[in-house]
Amino acid sequence: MDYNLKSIATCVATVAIMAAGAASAESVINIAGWGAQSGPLRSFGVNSNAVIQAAVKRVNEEGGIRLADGTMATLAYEYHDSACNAEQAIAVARRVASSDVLVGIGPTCSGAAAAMFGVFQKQVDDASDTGLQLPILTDTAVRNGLAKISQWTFRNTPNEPAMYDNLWEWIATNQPDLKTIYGGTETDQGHSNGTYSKVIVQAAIRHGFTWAPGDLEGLTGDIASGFEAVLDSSANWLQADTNFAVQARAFRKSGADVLIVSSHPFTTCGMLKEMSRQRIEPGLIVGLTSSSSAEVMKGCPDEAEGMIIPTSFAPITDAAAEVAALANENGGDADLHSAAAWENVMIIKQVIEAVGITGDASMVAQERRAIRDGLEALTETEGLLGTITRNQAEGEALKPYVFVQAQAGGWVVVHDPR
Amino acid sequence: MLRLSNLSKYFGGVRAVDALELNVKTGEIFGLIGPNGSGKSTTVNLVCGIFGPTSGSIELDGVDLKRQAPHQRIDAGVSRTFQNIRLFDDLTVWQNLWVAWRDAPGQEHSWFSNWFGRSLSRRHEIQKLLEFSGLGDKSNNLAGNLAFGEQRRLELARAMASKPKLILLDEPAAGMSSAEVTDLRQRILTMKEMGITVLLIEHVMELVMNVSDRIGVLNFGTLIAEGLPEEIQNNPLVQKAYFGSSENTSGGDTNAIDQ
Amino acid sequence: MNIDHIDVIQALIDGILYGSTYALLGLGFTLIFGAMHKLNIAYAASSIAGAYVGLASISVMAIPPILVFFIGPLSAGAIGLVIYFACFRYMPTGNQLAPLMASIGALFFVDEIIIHETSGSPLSFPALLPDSYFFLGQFGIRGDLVMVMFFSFVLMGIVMFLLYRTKLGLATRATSQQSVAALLCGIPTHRTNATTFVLAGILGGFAGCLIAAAVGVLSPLITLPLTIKGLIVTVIGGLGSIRGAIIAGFLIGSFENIFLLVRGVNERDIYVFLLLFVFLVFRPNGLFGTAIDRD
Amino acid sequence: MLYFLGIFQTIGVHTLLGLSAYVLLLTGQLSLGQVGFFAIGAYVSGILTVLFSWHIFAALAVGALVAGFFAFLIGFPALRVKGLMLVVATIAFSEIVRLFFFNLSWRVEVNGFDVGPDSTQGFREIRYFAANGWEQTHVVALIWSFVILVMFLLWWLDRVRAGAVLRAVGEDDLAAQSSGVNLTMVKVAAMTAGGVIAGIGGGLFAHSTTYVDHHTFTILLATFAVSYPILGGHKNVFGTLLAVIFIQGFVIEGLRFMGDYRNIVFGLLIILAMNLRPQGLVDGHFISDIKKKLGGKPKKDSADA
Repeated sequence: MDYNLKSIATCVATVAIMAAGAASAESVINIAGWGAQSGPLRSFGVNSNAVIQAAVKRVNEEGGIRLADGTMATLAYEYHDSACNAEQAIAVARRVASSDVLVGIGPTCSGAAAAMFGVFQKQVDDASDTGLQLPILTDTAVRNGLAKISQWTFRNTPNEPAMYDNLWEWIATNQPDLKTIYGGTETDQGHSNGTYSKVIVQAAIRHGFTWAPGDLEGLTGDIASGFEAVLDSSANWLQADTNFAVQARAFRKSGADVLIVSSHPFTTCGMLKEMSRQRIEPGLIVGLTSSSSAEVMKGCPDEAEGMIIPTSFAPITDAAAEVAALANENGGDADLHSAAAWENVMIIKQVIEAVGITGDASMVAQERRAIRDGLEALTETEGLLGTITRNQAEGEALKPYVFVQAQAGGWVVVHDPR
Repeated sequence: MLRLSNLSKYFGGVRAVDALELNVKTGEIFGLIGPNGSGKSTTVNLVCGIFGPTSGSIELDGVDLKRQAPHQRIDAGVSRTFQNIRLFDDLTVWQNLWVAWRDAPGQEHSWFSNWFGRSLSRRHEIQKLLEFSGLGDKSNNLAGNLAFGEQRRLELARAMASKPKLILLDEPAAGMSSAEVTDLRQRILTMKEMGITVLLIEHVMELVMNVSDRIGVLNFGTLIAEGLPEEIQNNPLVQKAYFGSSENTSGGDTNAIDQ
Repeated sequence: MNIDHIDVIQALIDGILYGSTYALLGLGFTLIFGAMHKLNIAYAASSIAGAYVGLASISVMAIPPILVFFIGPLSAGAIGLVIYFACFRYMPTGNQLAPLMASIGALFFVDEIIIHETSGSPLSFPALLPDSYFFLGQFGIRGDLVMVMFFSFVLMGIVMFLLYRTKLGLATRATSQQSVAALLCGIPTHRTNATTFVLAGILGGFAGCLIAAAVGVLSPLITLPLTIKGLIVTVIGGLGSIRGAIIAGFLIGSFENIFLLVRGVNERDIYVFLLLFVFLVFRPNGLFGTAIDRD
Repeated sequence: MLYFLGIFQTIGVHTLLGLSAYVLLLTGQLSLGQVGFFAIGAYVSGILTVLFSWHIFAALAVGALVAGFFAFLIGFPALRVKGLMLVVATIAFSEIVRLFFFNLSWRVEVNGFDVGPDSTQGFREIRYFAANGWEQTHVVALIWSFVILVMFLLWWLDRVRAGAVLRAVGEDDLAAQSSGVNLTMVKVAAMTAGGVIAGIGGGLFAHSTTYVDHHTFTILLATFAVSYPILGGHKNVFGTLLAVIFIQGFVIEGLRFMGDYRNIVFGLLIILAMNLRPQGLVDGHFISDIKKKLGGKPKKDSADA
């Protein structure tokens, strides 16, 4: 026993020395990712991690990242579990900020992101603000308007106002017989609720659809107009609800041509199943971006049939298909959330090479600042589905998107506006 | 001192105490006996305010206790022990008394020092009471770790810590050896000498008959006899209640609080 | 939306039918509490875990989906036994807090295992009676929930039979009322308690499967809300009262549906909790509970 | 370093939350409602600093008082229920509070930005510390001065009669009542004190995380709140602190190297701890051992649990 332990220890030490020797020969650029790897939203973190892992591997296979002096550095990353919890996300952010990591990707949950972004410096160069100074490029947390909390935080998440605007325009053109809309959302989920009541419904009104139960006060086509009236008039549920009888009946009663189910996979499936039980067959069902994932197909492939969702990811380009395959190899799924992580790693590589980084651990603060400025200077980047333009006043992205429809247990692209 | 008139307590359909009339005189030791389930413990609980009576009145020195909360009755001068010992097991012996302590008239602490003072002067007085109870060297022990007899003495001491005028002893000799009963008898007599009125509920006849000034017999919640110990001993009604009709154990619920 | 009396009656029907799933859960909580006077917080989680095991076995092995309703309860019974040994068996008798805390740990553990295995992804669960929606006049009725309701009465009957007509039930009730005395009378209290846990576990696993089948989707998101629902039902029904749990399940189900209809989902649960609060203050022993300040 | 300062903040805030449950546990009341008072403290003090630009101390004080006031009100109906019934009643209370804040939307324009609680979207940018140039060390100092103050007061409480009375009520409220203890007063006072402590903790939490929403204050956090004193043992105020360090410092942050398995181990460790030390980590033996090690004379027999 003693002997074994000793030999293992020797072996470990040798490997460590060798690894250290190898590492010192070339420089390393550290990045970090974090998101929920525990708790009910674990799939976000698992997927994000799987994609980042593949992207980092790809960068290194292609030679790594070019530093200011022209040498190549390896990209190293570590993924942390923030459990969809504000305190843990902040703890990880602080932990990462006190290491020599240059840029972070995450977190996955909007609530955790809203808290975490708050501990960052709001405006750069504001010496009186003691917030953290580390550039963040978020992949998954999609709730509206988060990146503007700090000038250090950027997001590469789908732009829902643009996507839904285009979706309704497309529906109005292609299915002119659909006139009225009605729907519901999980009100206790910030993203579902906000997107539904401030974005989706208004975009439909803008394109000539009418609210089935009758016109609502204050509801014009403008973003967020009359959102309280929309919520009051809709048939809503909560994100852990299990009984949808009353809501489905309200859907039926509304007699709307298009029904909107703005929620995450679990209740989307619950609601769709109840609708199918009550044999509600609308002209069309529109879903929330986040439900265009594999999870809906695990939960209710039959009932989701025909539902249309705009999404910023589908394996329709070679690059996108490759990322999807790589993510699967790493035990995750590439979807509209996690695929952004691939783009983020590539954006980080692009920015680092553009601004010129030494990789010197003593210059972490300056180099973080340089990368932040580089991120802010970006106007366009190449994404998996094409060019991503950026709205840097808000720190947000305008990503290309497609409309997918659930067909025979999978997502099929039905319209590609790129 | 204590006057119960027309006192009744019903649990559902069970008449645990039924139109009870009882008068305990100042300075006496009044023994209350009766078969199991005759309403003795319920009577104690009524006097202490654990239960509210269904009807009737409870007066202490002419003051109606009925509307007073249990802790206010302690202030009025009534305290008690329990049939099954109920000490604060995880507190030390002297803390058990500290919780129940009431300062003697004229020596009250201020509100603040009553609650938040460490009060060494009280410690001295409490120690005296402990010495009296034969627990002088145990003051820092946890109450739960005491021997059975010591726990009985501590409960007695705790009942005395609030400086009562009237003490209700609910079967204090239950489970005691005869030596311990003799000791208990001595303590009860000492209480009487100190001017405390005692209402003694007891099964152990050796104790009741030797220590009581007067005795009342309870059956089916009413007093069936009252008198000097010798009179009670020879009362045929009592003998019948105890031995003749033992199958009539009504009101299993009446001892609820002590189970 | 205009609400007419048809909507109200329909919501009541839906609520009562769905309430039968709460009733089943409350039954298990009350059984354990009745037997041990201790609270097993991990109960709803282990019920759902049973449903997961059932689902996993039918998707791994090529067996008919209906078997999920046998495998699920049995595995939940096994989980119940493990929880009994891990959280209750070796705890000091008088200590209420330690087993409670341990069962909280078990709740986290069970939940996290499920999450770890499924990545928290919702999974489709076989329906009990697919396409069994029928109409009674103007009112729509879910056939599968009628079935659940039927089961809840049957299980109530079985539990009552076990408790009041069998030797095991006698032992359970004796242990619950005076565990020391029961021990002295030669009743093996530990084995009795373990049996109760297994029974309650089987019951819970069955409830978990029925709930999952009623929703059609299984997700770890529902364990905490179901725990709370189960507790509310247990308390309103009266601790340890079997028929109380069943009736309270229907009551809560219909109550929340009416308030969902009338006041909307954001306020629905506020009224449910207010109802609970009113119950606790004005009828602290619940609908059918016996006074608990005996000890 | 920054990381550890952050962990100290978390530990401090959770210690306050745990101590608020500890006070109630002393009187034998197991409350899952502490998170409700915590939420009240968080929202009230956050609203005061963000919407009304109050100073942090004033905001914390008002937050604590409002939380204490609600605790006082809840104390009376809570008297009527015990044990499991109290657990469920307090769950009901904290859920009602949570749902209230879930429905609360109060948006005000301050310096050109819309701020304030925005129902489901949460209450963002409670950035008093960072915006006013507080370093992390200052925040840690602020949080810990409250922790030390509260711990000192509770430690001192165990040395005066009020503490013995609280524990007597916790052991046997009927016997305490029959020893002249005013149960209503004691239980309501404990509830109020618990509310004030949770309120301070909530205020500090909101400002240290900069964001709160109704998901923050679920039954899960309520469970954590009671877990600390139960896991730590309520013999001694330091048990709660030790339990918070164990859970927040060791199990949550310290086990990060276990990656995926961290949260699974979490539950197992709690089960294990309760089986090994059912009286809590800091039980009687632990205290007497420490006293012996410190060379002091352990009170004879007194620490034997």
